[in-house]
Amino acid sequence: MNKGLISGLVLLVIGLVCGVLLAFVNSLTAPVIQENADRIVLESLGEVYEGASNYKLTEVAGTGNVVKVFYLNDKTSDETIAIIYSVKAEGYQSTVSMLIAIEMNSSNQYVVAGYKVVSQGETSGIGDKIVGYDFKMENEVITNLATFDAVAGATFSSDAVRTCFELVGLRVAADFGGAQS
Amino acid sequence: MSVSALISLAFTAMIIENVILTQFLGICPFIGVSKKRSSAVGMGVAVVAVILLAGIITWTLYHYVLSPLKMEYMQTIVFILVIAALVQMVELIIKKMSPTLYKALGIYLPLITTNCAVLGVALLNIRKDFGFAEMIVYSLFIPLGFLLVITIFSMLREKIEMSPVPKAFKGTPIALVVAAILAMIFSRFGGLI
Amino acid sequence: MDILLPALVLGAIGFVLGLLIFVVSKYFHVEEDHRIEQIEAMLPKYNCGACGYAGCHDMATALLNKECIVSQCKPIKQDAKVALMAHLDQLFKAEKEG
Amino acid sequence: MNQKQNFLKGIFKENPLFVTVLGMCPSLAITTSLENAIGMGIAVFFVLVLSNLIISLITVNPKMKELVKPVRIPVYIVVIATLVTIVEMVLHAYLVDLYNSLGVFIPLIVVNCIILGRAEAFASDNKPLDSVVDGVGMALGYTLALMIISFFRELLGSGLITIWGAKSANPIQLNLIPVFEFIGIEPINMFIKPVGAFLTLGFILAVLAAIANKKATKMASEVKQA
Repeated sequence: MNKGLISGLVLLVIGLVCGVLLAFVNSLTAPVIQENADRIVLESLGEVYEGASNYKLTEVAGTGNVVKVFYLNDKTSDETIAIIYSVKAEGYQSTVSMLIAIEMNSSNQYVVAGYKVVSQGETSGIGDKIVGYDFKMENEVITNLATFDAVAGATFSSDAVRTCFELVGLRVAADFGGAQS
Repeated sequence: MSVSALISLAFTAMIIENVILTQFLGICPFIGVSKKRSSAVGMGVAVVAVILLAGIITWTLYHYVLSPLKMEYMQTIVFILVIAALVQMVELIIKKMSPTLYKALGIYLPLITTNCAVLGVALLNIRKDFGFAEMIVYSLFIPLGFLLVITIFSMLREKIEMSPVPKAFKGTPIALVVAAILAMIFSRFGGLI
Repeated sequence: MDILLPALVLGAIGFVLGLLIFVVSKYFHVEEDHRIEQIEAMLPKYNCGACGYAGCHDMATALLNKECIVSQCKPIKQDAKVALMAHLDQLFKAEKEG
Repeated sequence: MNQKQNFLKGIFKENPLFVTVLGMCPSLAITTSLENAIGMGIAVFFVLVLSNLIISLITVNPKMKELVKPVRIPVYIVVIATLVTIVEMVLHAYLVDLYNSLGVFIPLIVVNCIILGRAEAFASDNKPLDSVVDGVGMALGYTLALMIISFFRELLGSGLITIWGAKSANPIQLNLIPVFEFIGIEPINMFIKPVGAFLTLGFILAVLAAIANKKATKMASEVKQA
């Protein structure tokens, strides 16, 4: 038989055996890895939505400035309890990233359950005040930005935060509807 | 990604996160093939060519074959196979096509399969979630950093060869001490960005 | 299916690469001094570069040209070292006589 | 060579890191703490012993050896890469902290010259049992070398060696900060940084060379007297 064919076949056999072995080990470890990763995400999500770790997590990649959408579903009924958005917007000199948690209240309105500025590189002492600042949005209906309270003297940085809320407001109804169907 | 971000990535890849001095990839050829300046430069250029080529191929393979098939976990084995085969083929082809190019560059190719910088950059491209443009910049400037440092290092070693070094430090130990001093210098560049 | 597909892909990659290397090595083969090949076969073939040469092939060439000594190879085993030295002695002797 | 010599040569006479100076990249990068060094050692141990076993099993049959010969390096690489990927997945699943701190250096075990080197230089010419013993010796020698380097780096760099459970309530620690305070100096942060990696390995190699030189001169003088 041709020598080249033999070397090819030897590699083929080794490849087959190793492939089976790898796929087998992967099928054992992949769920554990996924669970660990979910736990870490849920822990950090817990900062904007209390009790996040009690729910089942589904991660969906977002579009445009909405980076990721985390659905928190009830473990048994699979009903969407809350959605946490990871959004970003351009600030004065950097990109501001935020986590915003939304849940539905008893009168079927979408309210802000919590929010947090995750990362920013705004001017220190002025723009970076947006971290931990109370924008008066907690428990407000997401589409109602009338109560939004900007940081005095940091217009651009505050606008970035405002844009984040607006982005979420635009799509939240569709996301809740979409997740349930 | 904007142009300015790409430029800062290039600078970071080449100087601040220098492969050898801060990431410790490719130490073996760094210590081994730096005794003569000519061979150090030849090695460096070969590394640039191979890392760029391997980076492009493995990135494409990952995003268009492995990822759609949900076989991300097999990246290590596929990457090393492709790189090893690629390098061997390039070596054979150069040897036949252009003996001059083989003398200058080709003879350094066998060392590259055991150079962890090649596989390292291919894996880092994936781990850092790079897009195409970022991947190209990273895979070009990381080995350029290698070329820069190995050239400086080989010049220093040529001088050390002629200096009175304590007997116990002759060879690899003094080379490592010199590398430590170089690392100290390069660590200061971090303040520039 | 989840297990079969990876195995097939990996097997196929191995098969193609194996064939490719064989074909390339056949069509791009360069005739070389067979003495270099003999010496290279006696080196450890780690291609580690610790000797300062670009791989074992390069060191084999240098050994034949009397540019370096066997001890420069760091990972070589003691008995292999002795065998290689003897082999080199023979080669050089043959060269002198011939 | 008997089994004991075969085992011990990996630790002393042919120590892969200190004597043959192979596998330097991970040994500089991950020796920032003793815990990492032990973790890396375990990973290398697993890969090296199994790869030696599998490769010697493949080549123990002369017919198979002949068949594999033209493509033996790719075959070795596939075997090693498979083992490394298995180790990577297991660590990722069950020891996430260690997985994160070793980072890209776990998959890079594939290109560690020690493993391919032992496959080519030992396992391919020897019986399975001998190869396993060789693998155990080499892996232990490598782990020992990593531990020595990281011991000095962590000791000088932070003055506090944490072996296990940095986050738990009562980790196993060796606290030497009082000693530093007694002498009146701070721990030298530089040793945790890349600088310290090169410096520590350089000095350890120099000390070993000095010992070897001394032995050589002693032997030479003994020969003279006799």
